[in-house]
Amino acid sequence: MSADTSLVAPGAEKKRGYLALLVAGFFTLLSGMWVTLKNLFRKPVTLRYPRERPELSTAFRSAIDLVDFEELGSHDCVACMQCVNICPSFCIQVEGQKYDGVKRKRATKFLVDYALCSVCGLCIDVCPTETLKYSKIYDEVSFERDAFVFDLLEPFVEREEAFLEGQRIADAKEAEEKKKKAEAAKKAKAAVAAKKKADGGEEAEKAEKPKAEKPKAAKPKAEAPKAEAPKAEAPRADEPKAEAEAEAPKAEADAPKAEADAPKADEPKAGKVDKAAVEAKPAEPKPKAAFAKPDSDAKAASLARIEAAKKRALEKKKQAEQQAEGEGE
Amino acid sequence: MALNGAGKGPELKEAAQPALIKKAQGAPGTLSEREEAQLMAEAEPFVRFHLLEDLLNAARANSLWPLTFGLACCAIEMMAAGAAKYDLDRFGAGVFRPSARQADVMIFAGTISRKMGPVIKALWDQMPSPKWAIAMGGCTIDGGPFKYPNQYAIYEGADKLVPVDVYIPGCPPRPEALINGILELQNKIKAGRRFKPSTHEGPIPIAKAERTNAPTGRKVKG
Amino acid sequence: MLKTLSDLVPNVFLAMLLAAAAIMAFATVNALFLVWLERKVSARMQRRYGPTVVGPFGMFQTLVDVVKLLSKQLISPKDIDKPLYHLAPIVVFVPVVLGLSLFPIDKSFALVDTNVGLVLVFAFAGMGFIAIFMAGWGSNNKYALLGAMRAVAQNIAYEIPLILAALAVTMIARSMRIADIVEAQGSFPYILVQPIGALIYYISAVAETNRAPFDIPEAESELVAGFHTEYSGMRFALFFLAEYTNMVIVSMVATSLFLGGYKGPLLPGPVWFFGKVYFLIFVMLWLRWTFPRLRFDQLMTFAWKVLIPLALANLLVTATVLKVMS
Amino acid sequence: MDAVHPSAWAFVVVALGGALLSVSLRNILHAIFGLALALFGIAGLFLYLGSPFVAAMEVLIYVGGISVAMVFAVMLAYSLGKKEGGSTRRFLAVVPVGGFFGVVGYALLRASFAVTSKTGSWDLKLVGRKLLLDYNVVFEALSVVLLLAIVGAIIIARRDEKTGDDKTADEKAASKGNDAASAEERAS
Repeated sequence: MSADTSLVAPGAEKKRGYLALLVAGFFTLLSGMWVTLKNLFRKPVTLRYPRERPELSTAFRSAIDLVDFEELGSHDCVACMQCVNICPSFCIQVEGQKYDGVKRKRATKFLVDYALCSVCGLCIDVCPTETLKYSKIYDEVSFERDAFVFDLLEPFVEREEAFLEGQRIADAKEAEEKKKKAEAAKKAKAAVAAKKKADGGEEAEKAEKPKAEKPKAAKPKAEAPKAEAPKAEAPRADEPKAEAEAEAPKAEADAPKAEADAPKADEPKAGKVDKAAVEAKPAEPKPKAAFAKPDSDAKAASLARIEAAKKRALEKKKQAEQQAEGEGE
Repeated sequence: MALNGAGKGPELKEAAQPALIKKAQGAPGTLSEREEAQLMAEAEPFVRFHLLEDLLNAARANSLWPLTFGLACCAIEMMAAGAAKYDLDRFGAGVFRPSARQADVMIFAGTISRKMGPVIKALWDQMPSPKWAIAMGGCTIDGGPFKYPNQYAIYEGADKLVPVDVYIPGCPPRPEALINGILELQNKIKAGRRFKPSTHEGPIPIAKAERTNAPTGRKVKG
Repeated sequence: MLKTLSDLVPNVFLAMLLAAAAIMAFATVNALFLVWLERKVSARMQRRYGPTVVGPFGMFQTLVDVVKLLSKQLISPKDIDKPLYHLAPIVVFVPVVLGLSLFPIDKSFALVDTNVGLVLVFAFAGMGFIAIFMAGWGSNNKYALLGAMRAVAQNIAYEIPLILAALAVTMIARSMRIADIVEAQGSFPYILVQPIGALIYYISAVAETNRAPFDIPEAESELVAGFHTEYSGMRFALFFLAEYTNMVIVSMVATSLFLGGYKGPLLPGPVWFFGKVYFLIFVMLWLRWTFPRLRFDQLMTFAWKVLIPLALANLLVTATVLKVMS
Repeated sequence: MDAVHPSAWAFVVVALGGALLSVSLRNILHAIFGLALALFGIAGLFLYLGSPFVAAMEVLIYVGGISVAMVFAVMLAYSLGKKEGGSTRRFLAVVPVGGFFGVVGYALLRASFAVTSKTGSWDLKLVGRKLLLDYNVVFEALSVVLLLAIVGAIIIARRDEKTGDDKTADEKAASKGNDAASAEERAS
């Protein structure tokens, strides 16, 4: 009987006979079985995920995040829009504002839709202030399709005011130093100019005080509707045109559409309230007493904060305009 | 609100916020009214046997057999999740069944092209109920990087085809994310909750704490 | 002397009921255990953990799976051959139940004792193909039909060396009664006398149960799930149950023919018997998680060109030696 | 005559029912499965008559082997699931079937049945001895017939090694004739 050709490589069957082939094949099978038997008694390599967490490589990429710079005490997004422009997935939305007394522009809104993002990293490459980085989110999951729009400014909202304050002072100092240098160069003219500027700086600081009160007044306003309606309802009831669209995009819906949805929305809301309450707690511990709220609904709170910050910003802008007008006169 | 302009035309702004557009149009996902009604009826049965139902739900939750079914790159991560390092089988979800008749959960792992759509729908219809769907990766949530105005090639999200229970973002998500998704689905099943058509209530982030407590931490200084 | 259940229980019908209940219970528990074992063994061989969540070491994982399968929707596809489709999961179970009852698990006990037990086992095993074919044909699915045809072709091919290998043993033992064969293996098991026969038998048995590396009837890369592609829920579970019980049956035959059945020092008979059976099953799992699937032509080549000639030669040599020695 | 045990009647019912199914069903595959059922019932009858070996062989060879082989033959040769049935042909079939039954019935009525099975130990050894000593020639002749059948089947099914096609000798002859005919046509 000739050797079976289909079981072996061509050429091999010419050297060996039928039985020799069989025996050789049998021993190769045994060697294979020896490998699996050895592994049967070795320790598994499994990472028991929910209990053990992976050590992520430094090259690991996930959704982008804002860098927290130590010397600034905050992020350094100047809302230059370069990341928005370069993003191939249209997943970034940024808005910024120029604050009075602060030299650089400042982001007032930074949204990333992680569901659209393909982690290409172009935004990080293009960022002029290097305030973008990859985050280490790796196991985010949701029952809802729209849960992956991250508000990157959220952790910075509380510190925003302090940062602005500091920045204002720093900028003023810088300006002063500049002026001093200018003074040293040109004494006669410099004296007049420095006085003028100093006045201006004082005025700005004076204006700060009444301003600081305003947000506090605004806050209860934001809270009032939230007390009645559960969670996500808050921004909608609050101000339909608000920037809160980031968190609850529904708010932008046309009035009739919102009404049409209302009956449908009723039912599941009841189910979601408890979940929202449960999840809100670990979400973000609030260190600042001024922003600590009786209601621990973090999302609504942050919305209200953004709201308040925006109002403040608006008022400042108006004041700045008025000042400019006054100066112009 | 006269904030500084976004620097882009309105059409790009719209593209940047597809969720907003969808909301504004009140897009009801994918389900026909009949399907919706059927699902609602399933969600609230006429008579309840609580103990039995809890038992069955626990059994179903711990025996989620996925369909061997990969669409694109995310499928590689799905395979990795079943392999030695991550081992989906620990949770009883490692029995990848080749036949839709024997599967419980469909993991959408990859871009859903227009051509694949009918096939997916057929496979989904072949699965015996109760069945669940997991959308894995950005493409299956809402189109991901392939989504742009006037695109013609893909379905913008798995929920255009079937009711999705759990969404896992990422491009692609790590195997841990898939395991987390399976665990969340188990919680959902154990709680006796069925899919209900999206009500556009707004985002409910589940793993927000996870995000802030990521291993390397968020507090990078310098 | 060997006792059967009808000797112990006076009423014949009571004995039948008892036997049926015992076999069903054994088949079910055994399948639950084996599936768990398979998942654990495969996991450890791949250096994973396998099921860990449900019960200690995940032991109740398969129980949970069965409860789930029980509660799943039973789908009857369109244009199926209704009688065949619905009958197949039941018919596949009949030979399994019949076959299980024939083995002496101790020196003094077997459920049923007949002087042609060995032939009966193979006869019942042969009936299993019909059920597989009914399933494949009745499903009105090309993959199911292809899987069924492969299964039947493979089973016919491998039944020949299987029976030839067993025949050599019956020639030595001069009986087809399983208890006699076990008794005839005095101080040493027949695997020492018939090593090649034992090997041929075992390889053919693995092929008979449609398990890897001979699992081409349900090769998922080509045939979806083979003949049970269209079966969901409990019907599918019945096929699964039959497959795992078939593993036990072929292992029981191997134990009785080649490993000395219930014989062994110190420990009681049933312990030795089931110990040997489960060792053989473990080897089957081991094979499955080591070797890749054969191609169909390789499978057929191996049966017709390797196993059958070898088995015939083995039979001839055995007969000659017996004639010379006697 | 002894009283027949109810289990024997059960087997009779199974055998007759299976036979009835196998001749009455339109779907040829159903008919084959009915035949398997009938054979199973006959095996049960053998068991009842005290010959478990023959019963086991009946199941092993006929139920497990022959009926499966028939299924295969049908699948390979028949257009699947085709339902056959011309009413005129069925009436034509009455003639040979009636003739066959007549002959068999006549033989049955004429034969005298002596109960031999219950006397001795009709077990495996006896069967073997009878087959290989008393009826040796018949046994071997049957084997030769089967061998011839197998060889014939192989010849019919074999590919032509030179041309590699599946044509049998007859078909080849036919095609040769066609070729010749076409050659003639071309010539003219």
